[in-house]
Amino acid sequence: MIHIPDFAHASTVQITFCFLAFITVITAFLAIFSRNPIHSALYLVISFFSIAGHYLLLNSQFLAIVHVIVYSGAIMILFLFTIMLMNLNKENEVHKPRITRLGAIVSFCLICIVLILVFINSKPIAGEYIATGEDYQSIKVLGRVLLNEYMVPFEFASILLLTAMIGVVLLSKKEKTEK
Amino acid sequence: MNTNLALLLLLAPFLGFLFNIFFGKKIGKTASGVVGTLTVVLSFALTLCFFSKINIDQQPIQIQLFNWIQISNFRVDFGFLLDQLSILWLLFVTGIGSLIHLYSISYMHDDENMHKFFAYLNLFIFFMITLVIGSNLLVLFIGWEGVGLCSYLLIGFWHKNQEYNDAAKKAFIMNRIGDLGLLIGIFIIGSLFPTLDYTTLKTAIASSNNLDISMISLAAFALFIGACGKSAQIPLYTWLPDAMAGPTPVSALIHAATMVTAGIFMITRLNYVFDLAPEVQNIIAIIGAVTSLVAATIALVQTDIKKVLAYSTVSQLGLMFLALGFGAYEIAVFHVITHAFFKACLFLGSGSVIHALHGEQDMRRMGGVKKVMGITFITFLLSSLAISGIPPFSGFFSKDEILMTAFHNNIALWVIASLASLMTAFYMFRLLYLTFFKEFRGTEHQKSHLHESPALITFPLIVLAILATIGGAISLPTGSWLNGYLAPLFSKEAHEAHHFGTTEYTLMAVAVLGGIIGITIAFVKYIKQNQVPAEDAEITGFAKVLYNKYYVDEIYDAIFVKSTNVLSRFFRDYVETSLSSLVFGLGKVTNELSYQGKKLQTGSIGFYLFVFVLGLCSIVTYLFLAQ
Amino acid sequence: MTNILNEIGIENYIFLSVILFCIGVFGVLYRRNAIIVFMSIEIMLNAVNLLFVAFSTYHQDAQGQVFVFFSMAVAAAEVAVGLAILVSIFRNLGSIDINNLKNLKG
Amino acid sequence: MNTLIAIIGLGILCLLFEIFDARKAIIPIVVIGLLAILGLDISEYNNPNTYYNNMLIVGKFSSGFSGLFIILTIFLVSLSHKFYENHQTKISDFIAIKIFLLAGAVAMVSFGNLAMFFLGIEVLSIALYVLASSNRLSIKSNEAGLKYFLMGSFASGIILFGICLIYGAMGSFDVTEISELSRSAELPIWFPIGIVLVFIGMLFKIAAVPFHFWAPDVYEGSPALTTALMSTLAKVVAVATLYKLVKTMNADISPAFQLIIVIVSIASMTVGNIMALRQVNVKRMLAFSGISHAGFMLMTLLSISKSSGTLLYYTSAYALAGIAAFSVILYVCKTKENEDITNFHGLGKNNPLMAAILTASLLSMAGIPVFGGFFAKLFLFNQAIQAEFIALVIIAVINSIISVGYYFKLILAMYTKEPNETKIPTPTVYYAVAVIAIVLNIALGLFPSFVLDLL
Amino acid sequence: MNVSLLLIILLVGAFATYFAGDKLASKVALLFSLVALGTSIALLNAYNVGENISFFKYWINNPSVSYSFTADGLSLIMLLLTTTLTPLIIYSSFGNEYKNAKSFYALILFMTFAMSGTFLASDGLLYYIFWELALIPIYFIALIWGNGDTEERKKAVVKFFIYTLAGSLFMLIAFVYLYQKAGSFLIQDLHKVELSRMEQFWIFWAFFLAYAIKIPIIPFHTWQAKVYQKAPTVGTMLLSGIMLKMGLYSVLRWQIPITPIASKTYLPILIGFGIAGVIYGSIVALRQKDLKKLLAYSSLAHVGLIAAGCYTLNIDGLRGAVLQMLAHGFVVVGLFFAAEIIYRRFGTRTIADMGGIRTQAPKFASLFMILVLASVALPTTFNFVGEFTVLYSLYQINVWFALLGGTTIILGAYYMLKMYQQVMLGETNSKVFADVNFHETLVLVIIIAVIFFFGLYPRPINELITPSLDQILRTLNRIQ
Repeated sequence: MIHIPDFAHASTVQITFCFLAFITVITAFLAIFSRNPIHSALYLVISFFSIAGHYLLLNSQFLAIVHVIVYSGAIMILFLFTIMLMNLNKENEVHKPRITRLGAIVSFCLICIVLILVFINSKPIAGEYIATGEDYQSIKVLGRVLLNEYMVPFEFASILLLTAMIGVVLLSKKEKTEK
Repeated sequence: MNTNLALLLLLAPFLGFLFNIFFGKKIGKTASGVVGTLTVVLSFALTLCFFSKINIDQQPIQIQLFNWIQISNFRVDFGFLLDQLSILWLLFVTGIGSLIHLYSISYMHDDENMHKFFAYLNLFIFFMITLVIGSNLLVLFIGWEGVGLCSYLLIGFWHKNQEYNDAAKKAFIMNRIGDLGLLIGIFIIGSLFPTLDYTTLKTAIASSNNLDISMISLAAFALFIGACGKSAQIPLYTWLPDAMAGPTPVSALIHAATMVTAGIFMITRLNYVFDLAPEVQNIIAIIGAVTSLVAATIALVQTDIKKVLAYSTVSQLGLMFLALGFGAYEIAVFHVITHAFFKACLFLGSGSVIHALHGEQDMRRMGGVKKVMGITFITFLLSSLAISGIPPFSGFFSKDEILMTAFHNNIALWVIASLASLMTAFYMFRLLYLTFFKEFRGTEHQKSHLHESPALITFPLIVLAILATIGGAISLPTGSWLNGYLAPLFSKEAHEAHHFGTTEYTLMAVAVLGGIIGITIAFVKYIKQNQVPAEDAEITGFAKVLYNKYYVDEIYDAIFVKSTNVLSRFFRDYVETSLSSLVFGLGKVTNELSYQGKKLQTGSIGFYLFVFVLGLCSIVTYLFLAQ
Repeated sequence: MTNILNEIGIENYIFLSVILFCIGVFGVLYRRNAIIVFMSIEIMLNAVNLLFVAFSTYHQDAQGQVFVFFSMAVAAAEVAVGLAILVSIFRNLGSIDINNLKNLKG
Repeated sequence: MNTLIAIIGLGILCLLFEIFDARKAIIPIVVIGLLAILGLDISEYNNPNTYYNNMLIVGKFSSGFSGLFIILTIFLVSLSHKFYENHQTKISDFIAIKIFLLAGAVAMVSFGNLAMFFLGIEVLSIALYVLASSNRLSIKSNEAGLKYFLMGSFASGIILFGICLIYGAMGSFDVTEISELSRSAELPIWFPIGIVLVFIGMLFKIAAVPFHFWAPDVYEGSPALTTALMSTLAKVVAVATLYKLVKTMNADISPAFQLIIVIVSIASMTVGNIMALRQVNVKRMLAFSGISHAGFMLMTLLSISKSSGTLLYYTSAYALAGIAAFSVILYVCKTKENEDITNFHGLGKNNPLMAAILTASLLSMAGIPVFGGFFAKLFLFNQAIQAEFIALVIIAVINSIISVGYYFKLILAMYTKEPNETKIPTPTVYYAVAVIAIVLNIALGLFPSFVLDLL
Repeated sequence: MNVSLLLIILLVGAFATYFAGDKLASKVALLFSLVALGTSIALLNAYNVGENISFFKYWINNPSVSYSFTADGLSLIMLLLTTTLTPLIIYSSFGNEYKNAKSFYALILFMTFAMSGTFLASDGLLYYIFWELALIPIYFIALIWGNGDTEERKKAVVKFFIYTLAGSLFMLIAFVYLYQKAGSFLIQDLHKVELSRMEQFWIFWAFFLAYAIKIPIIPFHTWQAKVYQKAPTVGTMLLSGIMLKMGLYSVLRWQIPITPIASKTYLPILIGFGIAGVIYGSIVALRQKDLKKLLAYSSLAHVGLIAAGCYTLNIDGLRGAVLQMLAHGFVVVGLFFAAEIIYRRFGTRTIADMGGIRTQAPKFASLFMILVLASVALPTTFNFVGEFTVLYSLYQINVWFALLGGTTIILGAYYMLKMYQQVMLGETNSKVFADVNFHETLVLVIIIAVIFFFGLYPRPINELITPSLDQILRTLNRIQ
């Protein structure tokens, strides 16, 4: 069952979790609702930072750093550049027709309710969470796993990036007109 | 030897047919006519040969050729049975056939397709022989349908005239209605006694002790329907008068002397079957009597010379069925023979007149041809006397026997038959008076060309007239050669010559008196009072009903033809289209669905994802929440 | 060392993740600005990443975190390609409103 | 494994050719290289093995399907030469992307770990997004690319979420481990939900109803060669992967899940076929036809333990017919603005051979005997009936009948209409690809055992 | 020597014809069809001396399918019908000019190939494949070389194709289902399968749908008239002369023996369908304006009777049906050819535009008359033998069936003679009608000779087919 954190007796961890969760959800919402794309992007950055906070809370520092670098540092900058490039930092977006928005809200509620209900319906995880005490998320371990066990996917991810790269070049390269 | 002779007898006309079809046009009209005639004469000669043979040893000749149709429980062979009955029939079929062929050489000489005419006539003779000498019902059926075909071809001989073609078609189809009955009869017989062979069938019936009488009655009834079709009995008689569209020799041969008697032949052939079904016999008798009366009444007022004769034929056939109905097969056969003589003679005589008048058939346009056409007149008179039942002409004997049998069995039917006889005498002499006596009423042109027919036409007339006169001799009341000759065919001891007492003589007198009364009325009306039948429009009252043949054709047309056509049109225009649109409709519905479905494909990503999410939710809900 | 989930509970992470995921879905459906739609997709991916890390802790297993790297790589690649497409559209149409993209339908 | 490495090597080689300015040689070399790789793949067929901590499982299934993918790629690459005539500078990029796409495809059918699966599907998808919008100046192509991209990423998100839940339940990404664990009774509900989410994501990829909406739009908007790739290779890859996923991870499918499959299958067939009836654009029509075929292919999931041969057969027959059809479409619409059915008018008179090939491939898709498509359907029905899904088979049959309606629309247009213009010369390569593909299709029909018994 | 030789000859012939080019195509096709005829006669001989002429080779392992061709009397007679009619049909087309003749004749031979395969196959799936294959050539023949308005023709032909395909796909399901039960598609194994009543009923109706559409039995006949009308005469001949027989043959070979209980249960209903077809077809034929459509409906009526015969499940019905199939095959080809002869001269198929031909073309008139008479089953024609036997078998079931079925005698005569009267008789037509030439005469004379020969002496056919039919009935009655 869902257990509402008992704020009166909540531990620091719990309070932090709630706080971060709140920030994450709210900023995510704001990112979607704000009419100015730049604002959206900035809200999203905050949201990503709070997710990084979650990672830290879960004690995976490396991932948190990477997350910040990749998302806030790379992806969101890319977004911002594009927005600037297209000169979209105006609040000129006409809202979708009401029926579409209604549909969006309905489907949001629906999928939310359905998924949450499914998880609520499931039997709760009984007992203590295992804690082996082993190190499993330090850079060292992660590096080992990534480059030993997950060597092939790791290499394959490079193909993915290569493909994306070629693709992007393909899409943006101006053709040399023959002759 | 017998086989070869019989085959020659059968095939001679067929070879004539083939010859005339392929070479007839090349060798010229007369030659083709001669070939056609000779082949039939050859058959006649061979028949005589067989006749003499059977008279000597009394044994029927059976010939098996080859296996034809194989049915689960019996098989049908091509085979011939030459017994007393078939040879008798052959005699007058080929005999009269030869005469009529001869007649036709002259009669049809003006027609460009004379070779075809002879080919068809030969083919007819071939099929008629097949019908008669077949050893089983299915071979009979070949002939039965074959003569129907020839009748069709010959009625529609002048095929440029669609009315004639209609008549031909009508004849064929009405015959086919009967044929269906015959087939059903054949089926029943075939499944009851697994055989169709006459001889085997006869022994099977004789030896069997638990016969399914009801089925046999049904078979007999079905066979009788077949006979009705071919022999023009109520309700299938209307084709015969229409069949007069064909050339007159055809009417004489097919529609008077031979083909129409096939029904009587068949019933006589299967007498042992009909004897087991007395109810059917009653029906036959009643139908026969009624037909004879109805046809006679119609004949009273007809003005077309051939129509009168046609109805007369129907009426006479009715009398024969009356006899059959009483089980007096030999009497029916006797009347068939005498009728063949006098009716053929009458038809040919009328043909002679028509020929002289260049195709005029309406008696109102005739009259007084006696003066130029002496031979025709005399032969016609003799035949008319024969048909009217005036002694000592042949018709008297045969008709009298029928009436006598009727009197002994059923007074009511006797009254009907007597009335019909009386009317026969009247209309025949009406015909005679209107045609041959008084002044000529036709055009001047016709009058100037009036002439006696050539010898080729008068010779058959004379022969037939003689036969019509003396033909009664074969079965005199005092001692019947015919009865003796046919005796082996019938299981029960044939109706012994009636003991001649007062009743018989009285009856005879009544019949003769009836004939004389009929003649007298005709005489008074058409000679004394010099009446001429009114023009079509002026006919009123009951006469109009009679003149229009009780409107039977119209009724049939309305009930069967029209309704079939309406049904056909309904099927064509509505059922077909709706069935078709039902199938097309499925396609249309799918197409419409497709058209509506296209609207769903809005092109909007939002909508697509909305459906995606809905799909996801419903699957998850079904799997994890609804269980 | 105790498992941090003892205090928070894996369910809460799941719920958070689900809600975040759904917000992403909502964003995709709700907005017509393609860039924001991209961002929403990023939110969805991040929701999953969060859950991966939570499960990784739950199982005390590094693989989940390794998977997050892949997921990030994928996200980066997708964004790159997506933005390239978007730029190309913007060049052609002068707008990135996905509601204008209804030429293909029916 | 070697196959995958060789493919990637070939892709990189292809890029190198660009650097050395040997564009003319790219396509021949790639075709030859792919043929060699096909040989390599065949050699792996009899050596089932796992590589790198179970990351890749090479076996009959994977090498069988890989072989099919390679053959399809050979065709598609051969067609590229003419198609990209006017984009000579980009040809190495196009070819390289296609080869990497093939690599992704091979990874997808031979994955032993969900990471490989996910990366494979992403390589495939990203390559497709690029290819779909590769005609940069065409608004339609852009729109297709964006639609595909947005929806595809959305689906990727779903798949990723599913994978995450599976991991949450199992603590592992290794399919063999997952498969073993899934037999134990105590499972958190995350696992089935995860499976279902991945399943739904894959349904999107194979364009099954109700996740199919993207397909017609994207097929129509994309350049014809990309459409050919999507409707043949991509679809086949997705189906094969879905099959493998369901098979390896969830040995016994619950009746409820079967019902879902049945419903999706029926819906795909019906919607696909009905919607195809009124289409004017041939590519769009084939997209809907592809949706209906996806429905048919889903039927294999109902008797999952023994239907891999049937699936390989069905996909081969379908894809070969598709290749043949698309090479004709490419030929016909080369100089046209769109792929409307009017462009096909009078093809029977102008170019009887091409018309005959298109007819044959459409007949194959409709399931008329002697062509591979018939046997494919037959084997499918056979197995479905064996698994006692007669109602489904009956609906499938009714759908086959409907499908004849639109396939024949095209045939009718070719044979009964008068040609709009004079004959245009046919590049030999179109002939060659079309003929070889259709001959292979007929050969499949005549010797079905050859493919059917592979797996 | 085995039956596969014949199939190979026909297939090779089809290709050879295609490659022979437009000019030679018709002659090459004729040559190959004659060779096929010769081969089938040789096969008949071999069969009669007891040689094994069947062919068996494994094809697909799983599901187990094999190239299995067996020829018993029934198959052989159908094969002979096919190979006799094909040269006739090809020869009959010599008076016409077809564009792209090589494809046209190649398709004809290919269709013959497929139909022969259907008659010979003894593996259910193989049979089904041939069954479907036969559909494709006729589709193109009708579509491309047909006559009349293109749009309407398209509609009719596509409807025909989809409709027949729809029916046969259900048969495919039935076969697949049977395969599950029997583990084999071979007919002898299918005969051994024990099916429950329910299963039999479903399978029976699945088969019925396929055959009822193909034969066609009302109310599944709606494709027929239009297609007959729109197809080129050669196509119509192939359809009516041979292809319909595929359906009837299949009833005997596949449907009845596999589902004995269902066949017996539904016997009256099926005979009712057949007889309804007889009456309905005849009545609709009465008022047709198009000669080919009229003949199509007459065909519907005749085939209804044959179907009724097939479903009587007694030896007479079966035998009669087979005889009638052969007879109808020849007669209907002759009649359609007669229609074509008129079309060649008058350029019309509308009955109202005809009439008065007999005076101009006496030879043609006679030949046509004989065909008409054969069609109405005049005794001594082949049709009579069949019709009599079938009607007798119907009588064995019920006298009413015989009576109603027998109305064909009356109605058939009515519409055929009416047609003949309107087409041939009456005042001489103002348009010139040249009498039949040598080619045309030869075709018609051969047909007529066959009709009369077997009308008088059907015994060889009887002896050939009876053992096979007995075998079918034995299989049928294996469960009492």
